[in-house]
Amino acid sequence: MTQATLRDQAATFGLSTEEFDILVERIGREPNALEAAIVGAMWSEHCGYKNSRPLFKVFPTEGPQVLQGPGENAGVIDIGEGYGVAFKMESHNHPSAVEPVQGAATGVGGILRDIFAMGARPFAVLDSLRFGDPESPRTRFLLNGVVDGISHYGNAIGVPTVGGETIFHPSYQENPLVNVMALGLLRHEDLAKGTMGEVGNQIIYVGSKTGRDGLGGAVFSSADLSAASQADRPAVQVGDPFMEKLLLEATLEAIQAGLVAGVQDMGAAGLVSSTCEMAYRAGLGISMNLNDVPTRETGMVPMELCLSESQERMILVPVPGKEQELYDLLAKWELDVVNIGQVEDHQNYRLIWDGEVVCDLPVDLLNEAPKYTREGVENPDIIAKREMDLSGIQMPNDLGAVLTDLLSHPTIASKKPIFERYDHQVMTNTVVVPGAADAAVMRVRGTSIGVAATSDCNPRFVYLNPYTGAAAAVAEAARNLACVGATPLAITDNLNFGNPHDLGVYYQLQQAVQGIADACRALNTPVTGGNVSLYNQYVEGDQKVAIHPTPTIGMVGVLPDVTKHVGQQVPVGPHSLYLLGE
Amino acid sequence: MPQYNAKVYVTLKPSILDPQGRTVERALSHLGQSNVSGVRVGKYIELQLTGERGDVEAQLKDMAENVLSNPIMEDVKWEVEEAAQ
Amino acid sequence: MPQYNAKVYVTLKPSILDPQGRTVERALSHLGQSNVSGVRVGKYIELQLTGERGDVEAQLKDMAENVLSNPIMEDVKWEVEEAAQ
Amino acid sequence: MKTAVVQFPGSNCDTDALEAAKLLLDKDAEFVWHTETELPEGTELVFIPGGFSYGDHLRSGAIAARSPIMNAVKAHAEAGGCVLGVCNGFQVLTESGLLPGALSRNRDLHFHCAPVHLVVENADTDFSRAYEKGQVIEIPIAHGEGNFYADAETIGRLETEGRVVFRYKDNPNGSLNDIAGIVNEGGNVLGMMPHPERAVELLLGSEDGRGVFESLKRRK
Ligand SMILES: Nc1ncnc2c1ncn2[C@@H]1O[C@H](COP(=O)(O)OP(=O)(O)O)[C@@H](O)[C@H]1O
Repeated sequence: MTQATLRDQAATFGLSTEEFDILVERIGREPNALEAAIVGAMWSEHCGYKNSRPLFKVFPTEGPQVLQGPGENAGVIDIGEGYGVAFKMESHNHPSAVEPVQGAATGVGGILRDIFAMGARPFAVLDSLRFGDPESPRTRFLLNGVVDGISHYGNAIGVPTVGGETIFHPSYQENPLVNVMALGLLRHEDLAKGTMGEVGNQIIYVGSKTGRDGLGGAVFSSADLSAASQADRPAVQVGDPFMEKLLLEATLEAIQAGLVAGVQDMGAAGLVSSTCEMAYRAGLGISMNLNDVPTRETGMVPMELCLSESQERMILVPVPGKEQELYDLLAKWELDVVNIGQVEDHQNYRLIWDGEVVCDLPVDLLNEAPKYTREGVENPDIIAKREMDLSGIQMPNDLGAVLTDLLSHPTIASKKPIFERYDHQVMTNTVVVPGAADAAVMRVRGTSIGVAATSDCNPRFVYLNPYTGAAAAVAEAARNLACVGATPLAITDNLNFGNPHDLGVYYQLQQAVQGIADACRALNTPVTGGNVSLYNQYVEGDQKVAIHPTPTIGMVGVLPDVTKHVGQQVPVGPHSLYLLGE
Repeated sequence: MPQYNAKVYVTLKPSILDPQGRTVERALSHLGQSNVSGVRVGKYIELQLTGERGDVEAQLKDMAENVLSNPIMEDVKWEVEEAAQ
Repeated sequence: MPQYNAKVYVTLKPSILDPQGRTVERALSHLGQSNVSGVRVGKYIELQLTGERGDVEAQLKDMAENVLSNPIMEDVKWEVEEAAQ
Repeated sequence: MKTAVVQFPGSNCDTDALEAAKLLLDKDAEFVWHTETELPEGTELVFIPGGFSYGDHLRSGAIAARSPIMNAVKAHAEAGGCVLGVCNGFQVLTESGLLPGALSRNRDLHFHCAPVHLVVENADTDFSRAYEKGQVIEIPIAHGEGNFYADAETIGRLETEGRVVFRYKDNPNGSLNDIAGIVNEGGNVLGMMPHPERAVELLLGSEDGRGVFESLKRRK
């Protein structure tokens, strides 16, 4: 490919021609194709948050309870007695739409790696799901597959799935939402960071070998979901909870033994994004030899090695002088361990292939995607719906029938057929199980502390009024925690929206973020992290239709005395009922 | 109407990770079978069909490719033969 | 040393209920394929072995009967052929 | 009662098993890794915990049953020592031949996690003496492959010899004769799909699993 056509083909790397020009200007030369692809991946919405990050400035992120705010693999809060909880939520919407079982399974795997990369032992998972028409065969196929995938992965790795939500609405018919939240427990002193540390440190690759799976997934999950994703079919990543369990035990053991200076999982945009981010946090350059990356298939080329999203892989940076100890520990768990590079005294991201430098780009450039802000405009159709005059609607005669209709709607009906397929008790800490209340409660063994968690969002409300709807999601989460007896501490969010270039969608995103921020300020629950999933839309006729805006809120709270938890069943005996609030 | 026995073999595409095959291979090597490699675990489905040969063959192809296997991840082969009466 | 490709077919014994087969059969019949019956879902394992033919055959028999299948519930068959160089 | 909890790669109820054993049997209970060839000195109870050893690949329990530690477990059982296999542990015991039969996929092909009611069929074993015969207890299950199968002759023997220790009141998985837990001929090896170690603290919902451990304690 000549340089002239590289610019023409910028879109295939996920870059606009304007972005390509910015790249050329900033490095003072034409990039090669590998460099363009790496920049494309790092500047994608998934890694670079180019459309969303500017909005996040309004989030409150601090508080005495916050041990780690946004910017790391997961946020961490203090729950007392020297313990912290790491927690985060992440989406796997587009992979689940293509292959629900593996899409959802790898979603669980990815979020769990984010948690144990913080040095925390995962101890609970919640899944927040959105599907289309419950009667349609496609919904049944997706729902069954997603639940299979989550249970397959979570049950096998031995982390209980303790709660979630399942909501049906036609706007998700083609584009389901699969948001998974995980919580992990750690001692304060074991808190690990995703950094390269200092000059001279080794960069260690550990876990599964690299294959061609999920290739370009970072770009894929930020692009429209359309007929093209049929052609993307080989881009399916297969999860292996058994391998992840080994990786989890080995990583935690290494962190607790003080052998690890930095750690991060390889998620979206694989090897590149994890090592780029770690270098950025350290403010240093690195150099890696791609020939040393363990491969599962023959003939893999640098582009594939860099961007593959093969699952169950991590980057570890050993504490200097403890390299051998770390190798030995990892070998006991039968994991592939390879030194693929080192931290160097410059500011560049350098990759070597067959002895040649094939990528040499400033670390800052990769991690500082161009940011876009727009002025959102509310869609007039939605204004009309919100302001519709309801006074003309007749009160139904038979309210009893309305009640039974409501109760039998799949969104409201019992979710037992779902949560019974999840092991919600493994680890023997689950005090309040799914179905017993609107939030789950886990005890912290050896203490009197309980940790409560919930995930919430009513997308119809957000659709009609994104500011109030998103604020209401935070408030609902806080009420759910209060109802089990917990004090809310902090939130993570998962912003599932349509195409941000659509000004109506951008408006929803802007308003929802402000709503979350204001509610979190009022409730003193800072935002410790989150995830953004844009381009959730589908083609209807010749139109692209966005899903209902869905800012899922994951909230964590604490009960100093877990024995004081409350459930929602009406106890036997004569009791009075009170209504609180307006 | 004639009856046919069909056999369908479903395997993961070569580029797709086969965690099961990998685990079995490692386990075999721990059991001392270190000359074993390339273990891949797939599905083997047997079924019967009634109908005319041509129809049955077309139907089997369709079922094998669209129901019994997942074209995103799997390859599929099949055989059909008339059942002994 | 010569290399062999082996194929192992593991099926549930006929006397044992196969819930997976039944589910597939029901799904097919919902899709209008009502001339399908007797669906049984088993395993199809591919692997490579190196060694002398006689040894490899004995080893495969042992693995197939004692590791790759469970004689309480399953029947097993296998084939082995020399790999093309 | 000196307890060793066997850990395979992929075991995930190992800590739960150890904690229950520490609480009710032996505060020095310890783990033993699958590559060991001997049990810890003085082991009286071997506890094979639940989980997904080797990812449940091939067949649940199949690969674990062939690991080095299992020779020591067999020798322990042959010498009359107690072995308790729960869930995946039960699967390992059938795969290794310490217990008859096999566990296959639940009849509805789904994993189930729920409290279930069990009838104590035989209250005269080392694992069930603390219960009454016919007593109904509530213990959680969490499995996808708990459908017990054995040929008719074996089932007949299990029944006539009183080796069915626990039976489901409401069969969740299709097990023949609603079998939830059985012992070997010697009565010193028990396999059960429900998780007694998950039912030893009221805080977590039920204490009905304590009886299994209390029975073992009485054996001494
Ligand atoms: N996908 C899911 N995974 C796990 N638990 C779920 C899921 N969906 C719902 N639940 C659980 O079911 C119970 C009821 O949930 P939900 O119907 O959302 O209640 P509500 O609408 O009253 O908040 C809760 O305990 C919740 O955690």
